[in-house]
Amino acid sequence: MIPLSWYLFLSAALFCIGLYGVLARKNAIAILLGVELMLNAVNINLVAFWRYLDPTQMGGQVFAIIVFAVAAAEVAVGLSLVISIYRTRGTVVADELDMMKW
Amino acid sequence: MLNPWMFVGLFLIVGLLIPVAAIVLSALLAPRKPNPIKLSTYECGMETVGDSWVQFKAQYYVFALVFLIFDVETVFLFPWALALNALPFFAVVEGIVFILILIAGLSFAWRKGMLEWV
Amino acid sequence: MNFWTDPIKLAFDGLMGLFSSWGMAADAAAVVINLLGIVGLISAVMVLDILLVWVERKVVARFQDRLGPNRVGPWGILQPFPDIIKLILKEDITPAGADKVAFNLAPILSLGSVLFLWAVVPLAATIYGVDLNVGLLYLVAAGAVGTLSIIMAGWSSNNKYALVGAYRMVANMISYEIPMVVALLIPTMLAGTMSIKGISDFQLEHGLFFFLTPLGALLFLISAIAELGRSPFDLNEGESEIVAGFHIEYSGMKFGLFYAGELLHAFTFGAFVGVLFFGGYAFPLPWGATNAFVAVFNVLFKGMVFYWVIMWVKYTVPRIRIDHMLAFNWKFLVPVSFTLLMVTAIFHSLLKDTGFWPYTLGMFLVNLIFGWLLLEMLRSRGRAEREQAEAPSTAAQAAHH
Amino acid sequence: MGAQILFFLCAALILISAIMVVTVRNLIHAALWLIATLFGAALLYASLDASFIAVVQVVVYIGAIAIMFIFAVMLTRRELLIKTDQTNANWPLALGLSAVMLVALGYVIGGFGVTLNTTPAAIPAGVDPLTLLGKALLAPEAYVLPFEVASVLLLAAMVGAVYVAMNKK
Repeated sequence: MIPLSWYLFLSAALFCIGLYGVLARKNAIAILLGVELMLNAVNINLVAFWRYLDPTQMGGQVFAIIVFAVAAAEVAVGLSLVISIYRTRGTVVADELDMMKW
Repeated sequence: MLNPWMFVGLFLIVGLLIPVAAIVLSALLAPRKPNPIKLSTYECGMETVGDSWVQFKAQYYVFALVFLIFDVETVFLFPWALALNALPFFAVVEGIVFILILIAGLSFAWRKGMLEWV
Repeated sequence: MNFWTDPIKLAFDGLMGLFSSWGMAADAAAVVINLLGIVGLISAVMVLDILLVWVERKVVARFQDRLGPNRVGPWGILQPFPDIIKLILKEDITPAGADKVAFNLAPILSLGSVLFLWAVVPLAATIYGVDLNVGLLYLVAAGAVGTLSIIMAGWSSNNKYALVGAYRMVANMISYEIPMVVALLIPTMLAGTMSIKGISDFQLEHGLFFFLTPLGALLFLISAIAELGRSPFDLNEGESEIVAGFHIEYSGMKFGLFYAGELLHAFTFGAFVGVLFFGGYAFPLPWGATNAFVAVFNVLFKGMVFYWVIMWVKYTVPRIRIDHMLAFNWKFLVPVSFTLLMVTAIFHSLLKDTGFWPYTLGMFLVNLIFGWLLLEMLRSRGRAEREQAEAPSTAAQAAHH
Repeated sequence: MGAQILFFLCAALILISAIMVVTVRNLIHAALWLIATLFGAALLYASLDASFIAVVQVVVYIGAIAIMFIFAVMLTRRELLIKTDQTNANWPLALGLSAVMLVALGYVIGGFGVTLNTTPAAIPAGVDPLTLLGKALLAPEAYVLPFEVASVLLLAAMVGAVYVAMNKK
């Protein structure tokens, strides 16, 4: 059978890939894609723990569902911000958005 | 019997392989004589101007946004509908509160004129 | 174990015996037999699909006072076969500048997303692909794959018309997904299960869901038509503005896959209306509950009936404009569907313990009153708008005289 | 054995497509690779008997979130035409940080050692996790508050997003 730690390693790897995407990407939309990967890593953890610890306690699945809601909210607001910025500044490169330096 | 999800997995594989087989069969049997005119983009005989990345109406995006929120919320209603028979009437009230919050969002979007196609 | 009640089990046991006599492990044999079953089911569905091409052409011809295909075979029923041979032998053109992988993947996913649905259709008490406990959401998930295939096709074609067509189609599909999901919530609530087979079986004992929620069935049918992108919601293929829509650059077999997918999708949704709201496999012929062959006939018959209804709508109603399409969904269907869901939830909880007749009649009555109120509201609203529209012109006329 | 092969296939699908998401240049391709990642995760959930989470993953992520991403990329298309690098100047630092993070997480998880289960817990006969989920989401002593708050969160997100996206100078 598959030990629980395999799922944890998988989710850790996915989280780190997402982190790299968030830190290294120029485009704001690509940064949001990285955030999605990180949220999914969290969900894999939650579901694996639910299954391996006590499937009659639904906490893991409920939290996974809340993460879906958070991901949807994050995408909705994040992408709207990106589009709004694109309209006013004509760019979605995160590095060029430095108006609030001080 | 097989685990239902194993069955679904097999079904997905076969369901994708059949269209692939159709395309492969066609690729093996059909002629292939490309030329630049044939491969050009079909735009009613006009010369194609620029690339196809036309800027489309932001309204599509706004509708997708409203859809995203509603999709997530209606999907959350499935466990509610499922467990309704086994729960007291209070559960119905909880679900209705949930739906009313949803409808409040819809009426906000309506008021703001987001649902207009301008 | 009877041949008439459970032919699948009989075939399964027979093959199992055969394979184990060859020395195959039981697990591996089960997988192989299931695989054979899947291939059999999908092949049957594809044969049905080929037949649908003929049905569609023949019916549209009758609607338009033509004869339709009538040369190849009796009543032209063999016409689809030359069509298929033609599609296979046609040159397949991938336009320059297309994104090759996405371009080729799109038609595969498009037909695949429809074929996936047949995994959960209960054809009889004993003949079904799989009894998923989240069957209804699986249906919605397969629809999501279909949406994805359309946006992939539109984007990868490198054609402005294709892109615009894909946007319209996707806006249409995602908008009408909301009322469809709500319409699916109602049978879930009534039966207390999301499994499609469970809902089908439930109606065997408790009566057709059509009588409990006629408006829900209507809502599902309307949003299914929209989801299919069929007229009056076929904005993706306005010939005068965007030519053929998202599949404009597809030719040969790939176009054929989109076409086959669309027809099969319509029939499949027809079958789902039958299964979810009209008693599954045991209606209209009640022997369907025990006889597997009658049951399959029942399901396919109802699928054909509702497919015919969808075609009837398609060839009668003109195309609507995109702003009307979106307004009809978001300003009418979505609020109505949520209100209907709340009303159904309240009355279902109040009435469910009152016995069969009070429950059924009560639910039906509630739906009737709801529908009547809705029509009254629409009528008064329509009158108000008409008066508003006519008022300035009459004033202007009066001033003129 | 079969379950392990399945796990490795899913893991390979998830990780390879995740790497493509963060490295590929064309953002539409990145979004399509994201869909592959999410689908792999859905397969994983299905193999963990979390049917509801698996289908919701497909419906919400692939059917809605991925579509939103593709729409947003198309709206901001000018950036796509730039054929320059899509990574910023800090990418080696980011890579190093992620690698350190991975090693640290791996160390922590490895440190759990024997305290982690090696086999899934048994689901008691006659218990349907799906019904339990519905009851847990609605029971006042369990998760009814998060359930309603999620609805309010989504409402707030919609109001905010609409306000930001619609604002016309």
